[in-house]
Amino acid sequence: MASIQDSAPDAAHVAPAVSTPALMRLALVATGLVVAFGVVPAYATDYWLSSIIIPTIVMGLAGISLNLLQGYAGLVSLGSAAFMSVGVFSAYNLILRAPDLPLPGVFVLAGLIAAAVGVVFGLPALRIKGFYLAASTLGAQFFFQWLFTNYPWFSNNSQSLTISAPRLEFLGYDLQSPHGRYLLVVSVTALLIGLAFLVVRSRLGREWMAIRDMETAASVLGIRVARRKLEAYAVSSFFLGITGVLWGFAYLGTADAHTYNLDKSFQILFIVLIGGTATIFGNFLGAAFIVLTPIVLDHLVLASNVAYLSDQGAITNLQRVIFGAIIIFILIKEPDGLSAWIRRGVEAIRGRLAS
Amino acid sequence: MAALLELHDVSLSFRGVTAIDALSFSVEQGSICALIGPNGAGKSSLLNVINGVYRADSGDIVFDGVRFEAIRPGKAARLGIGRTFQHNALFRRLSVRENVLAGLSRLGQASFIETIFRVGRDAAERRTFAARADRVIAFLGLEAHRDRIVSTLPYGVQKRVDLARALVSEPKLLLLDEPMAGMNQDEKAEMSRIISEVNRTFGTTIVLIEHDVGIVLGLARHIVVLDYGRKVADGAPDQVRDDPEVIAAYLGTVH
Amino acid sequence: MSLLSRTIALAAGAVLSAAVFSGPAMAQDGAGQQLYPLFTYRTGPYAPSFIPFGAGNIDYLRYVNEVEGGVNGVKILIQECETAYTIERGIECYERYKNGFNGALTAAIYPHSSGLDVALTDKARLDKVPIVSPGGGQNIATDGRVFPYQFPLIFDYWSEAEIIVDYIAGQVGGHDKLKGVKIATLYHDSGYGRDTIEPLAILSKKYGFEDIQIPVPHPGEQQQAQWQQIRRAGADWVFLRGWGVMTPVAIKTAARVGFPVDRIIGDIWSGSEDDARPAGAAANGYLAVSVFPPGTDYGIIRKLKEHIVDAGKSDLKDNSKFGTVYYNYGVIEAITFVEALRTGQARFGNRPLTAEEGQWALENLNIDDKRIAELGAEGLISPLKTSIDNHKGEQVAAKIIQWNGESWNTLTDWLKADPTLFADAIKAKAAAYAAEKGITPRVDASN
Amino acid sequence: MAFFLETLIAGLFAGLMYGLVAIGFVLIYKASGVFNFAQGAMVFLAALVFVSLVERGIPFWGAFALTALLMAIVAVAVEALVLRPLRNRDPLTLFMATLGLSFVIDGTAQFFLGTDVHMLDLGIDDIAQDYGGILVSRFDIVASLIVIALVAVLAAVFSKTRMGISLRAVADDTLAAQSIGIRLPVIWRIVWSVAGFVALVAGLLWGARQGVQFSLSLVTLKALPVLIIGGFSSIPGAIVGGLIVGASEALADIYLGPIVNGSVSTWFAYILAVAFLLIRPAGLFGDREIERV
Repeated sequence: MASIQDSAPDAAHVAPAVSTPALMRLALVATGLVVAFGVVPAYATDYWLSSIIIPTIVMGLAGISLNLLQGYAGLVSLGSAAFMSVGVFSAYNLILRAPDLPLPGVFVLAGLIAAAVGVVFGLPALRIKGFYLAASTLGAQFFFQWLFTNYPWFSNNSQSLTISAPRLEFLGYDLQSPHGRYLLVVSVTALLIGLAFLVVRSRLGREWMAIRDMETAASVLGIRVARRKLEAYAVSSFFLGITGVLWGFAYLGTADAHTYNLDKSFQILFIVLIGGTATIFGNFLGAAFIVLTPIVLDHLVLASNVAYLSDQGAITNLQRVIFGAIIIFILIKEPDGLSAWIRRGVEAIRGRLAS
Repeated sequence: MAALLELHDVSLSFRGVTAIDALSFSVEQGSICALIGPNGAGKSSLLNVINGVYRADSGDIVFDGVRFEAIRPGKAARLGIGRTFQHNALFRRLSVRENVLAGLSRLGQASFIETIFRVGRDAAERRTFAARADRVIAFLGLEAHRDRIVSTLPYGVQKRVDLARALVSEPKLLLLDEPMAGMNQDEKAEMSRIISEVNRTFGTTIVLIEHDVGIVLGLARHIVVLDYGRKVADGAPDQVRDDPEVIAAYLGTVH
Repeated sequence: MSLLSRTIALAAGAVLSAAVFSGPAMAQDGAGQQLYPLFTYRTGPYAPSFIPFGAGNIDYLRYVNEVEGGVNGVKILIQECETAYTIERGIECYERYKNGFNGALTAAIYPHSSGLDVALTDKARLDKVPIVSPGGGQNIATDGRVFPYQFPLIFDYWSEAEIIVDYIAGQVGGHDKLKGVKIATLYHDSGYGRDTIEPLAILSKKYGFEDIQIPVPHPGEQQQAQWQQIRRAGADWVFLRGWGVMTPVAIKTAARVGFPVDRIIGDIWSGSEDDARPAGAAANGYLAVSVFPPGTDYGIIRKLKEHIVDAGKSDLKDNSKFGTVYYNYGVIEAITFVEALRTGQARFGNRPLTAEEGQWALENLNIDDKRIAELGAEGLISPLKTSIDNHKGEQVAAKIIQWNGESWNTLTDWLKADPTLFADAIKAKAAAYAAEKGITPRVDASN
Repeated sequence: MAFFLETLIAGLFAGLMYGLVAIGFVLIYKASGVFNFAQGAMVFLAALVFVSLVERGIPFWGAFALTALLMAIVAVAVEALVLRPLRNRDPLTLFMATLGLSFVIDGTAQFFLGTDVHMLDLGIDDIAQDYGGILVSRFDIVASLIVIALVAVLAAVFSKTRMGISLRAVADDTLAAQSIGIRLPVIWRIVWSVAGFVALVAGLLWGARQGVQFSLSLVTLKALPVLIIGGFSSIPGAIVGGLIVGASEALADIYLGPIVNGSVSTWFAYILAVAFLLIRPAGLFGDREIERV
């Protein structure tokens, strides 16, 4: 019996070691790193760092986390914020109760705890599909808000059930200033983006996408669907857990159960939607949209002085209307998200350059 | 030659409607067996029972010496049952190559961590998987489409990708659900040639569903005729062609 | 997508981003003025309480600007920033205005949200910007040695618990009669709601009343089970620590299970017109604690009516909100700001104060009875004296008010909490916080 | 025992109210195949418009009719601006569109009508009455009768009229229904209007209880577990699911709450729903779909 395995690989199909796209990709990564670690910290003001850049990056990371689950593995979650809260409360208690643990260890452990919780709440995925899964994840959302409210142990019996960020230090560097917090956020994010690419380009990522596109066919091919789904919840929750720590410690400086409420979960859902499913960098676009839109609208109202013509409350409600309308508009006109715009734009430019 | 697959009194119904009624037959190692019958005869359901997508109400199946009443699709795959689909069931947002690679999933040994960080068994696995995928892609003449997203490909090509995906892990038994549906005569002849070649080259046992009786008679060594979930006839092409009941129930009518 | 629509989208994007950068520059020049960044939440579930509250703030500051010519000549520049009651947007507002605006200086920031108050603790310490939360601050921040930049002015929930117990004692004929009395606390299940568990346990031990604690999950639109528990436990009084929709639902549900409404005493956040009115007739006789007494019969409120409301300069759209609990709360808050400015100007000169000067001023506030009389705020506020030791005010006091179906009647004068009762417990908590965060408490050297 | 019964009865009454909200979801799910997150916003909109009309001196039934008309207009607008452009898209996209829609609806409502808390008096006393040692509120009884009447009318309409039969056909197989000449846009407009009407009734009953304000729109979150238990596509399922959630939530709060030192009703319904899902994935009354490959 002949076998495919026996025959030598066809040399023609082995790609050259370094191709032009690979070089370009390398150049992009290098540029990205220079901008992230050099240009931004050198030029951004405290205001931009603390209230726009840091939240955008962290929310983008949250988008990546959900996108791994939803965009790549095709699973639903309406409880992303709950896993973020598991991360931040874990990290807080780790720092409190194991003060010798270095900061990277805290992040990884917090992520792992969130991952374990993610697996538990992902278990129903083995029996149920599609929108029904929303119930389980929504259950997680309410359960953890309740847990962290109901058991003050998690917040070290703080009076307001709020935890405040511990001193952030790494190798003796103080990360308290906006620049320090920015560097922490951007370093962790860079590492996690790298990890995300490793995951989605691995066999695991391929099998997730196979399950997403056609679950029955995937199982017929021998893909371990149940295990892969749980792994998707684990990986996504790992990311979310770390994102939660960054949100609480590096951005807000505080966290309580309410910080990670359903609205936050919905925001993350919108980020994936706006940025585009099954993308990595698109999430930052989505996050920028979520973070900037209310600020821009607020400025517009202030600048145009319409506040004096009409009731300010009415105008802020108008913002809500505009925001909802934009979401519907994007869903109708650009189902692949804003990153599809950019991709098309880049292709158009490339096409023009080529001709 | 020994039988690779045996079905004993397999029955299946949906919400009280019988789809398969106490069906028994066997398929010899290395043969090509065709299931024919009118729409709704239970052909696809039968394939779904064999590889575990549906669970039979009663009866049992012996595959390669393993007896089971019900099996999970993944287990069936790992036993060596491959499958293509009547309707497009490709991973539509993946490339041809990724689809074919996904077909190798049942052979994956590397653990979660090894896979993500590309260490341990993963490195060797990547190499052999890539080689095997490329071989099958070449074998089915899909090189030109290798990195295209499958949903952008013409229908006939997609059917071949489906076959490549099922074939790449070298199953012992390949279930083909209407592999030539929607094709013109030239495409059918080409697909028919490919199926024969797969059977000859790899010794793969094949069970296929096909409506074009002309093609079936030329391709299969063994034909099972179904009607309303029951077996009407079972035997070599010549035998079946001359069976009066088959002529009455099926061959006589134009499809 | 067509070229046209893409162009439109691009143009819209350009206009929006241009607005971000040019927005502040288009506004008026603020040099020589004192900035009052007004953190608003005119959207979301809590918007109804903000609207009169914000109006009270704005109206008083407009009065100071237009009638009194500013604070010793220094005009106050109000800049609104919408937080929608979320911490994220609150932080953006804080970052936007912490260093002033167009030359106008920031002396203090009133975050108008307990959650935001906590979130800003570390940032404010780093930036040296005072964070002021009248009625809604962190109780442990009373200790100004550990929390130099937090000012939980006027009130806290531990004192509130004590005032309630004192009031009930008065009703049953003295503290010695409290033994065996059952006081149920129905609380919003949150940090805010849980805050009174500890003081009531201490008080229960001290006086021998039975302390029953029953949580209501947010938002509290269903309370049948909780009220059945209250009835089954045979509670004599209910201390209602509600928030938002929880309060009217509680009052209505009490009626449904037959609990007398005049034995329910609402928390300060359960004691506005919008808490009682939606409950309809069921609320007639409902009691509440009031630190921001409603009504229009105060000198300063009358002046606001004359110079601002009747002159059409009020921020209120609906004048029926004038003199309500939240309106008066806004006025009181604005008074604390203006009085802090006066205090600071007395030391640093009649000019806009910096945040550091604002911190000193807030730490040396002394609004005594004489000053209250000058302000025309007799009965509206009780004396407020802060120090490095006490960022809340040395004497916490509240009134009890009763809903008559239309408006609130004031039942009592200021009921004063015993400043010593919980002082040590709070100090200990602040010390524990300092230890956890590695903060060295300040030494009292300035006074 | 009497206390147990009283808790149970109160829970069942609350459950009926959940069921009422859930019916609106079921209707839209049957017609459009989407969990309409904006249903809560519609409840809020209906109640706010109604109460604003009444406050401006319009009599009860006039305000009721005007609000119902407005809900129909909303339905037509939703069909034209949201559903039609999103036809044939996956359920998650539709769900997110309804999330956006909920922002638009409650934002618009508050933009025009303000954010004040309004009292809504339907003229039904909400005070306890003693029935054999068990306290029951008259309001609950009247509200339940209204819910039952509404369910009866809806059931009759959907089983007897052509419209109802068309709706069932759409729910069973959208493509097949279209091929036999059922006009989907018409069905959508009608069903969303009816859902708007149900939202109005729910808004009045809930609004009378807790006042008309923004948090009315949060009833959506209570409806999801009800729907999962009852099945997304069954009106009786919505009612039974509501009763189960209402009763078990009330009992859990009383008997489980003290053990875990807090109220469990925020998440209990969800855990219950997940448990149901594991046992009966399509809910009590829902149809299980057969996978075709």
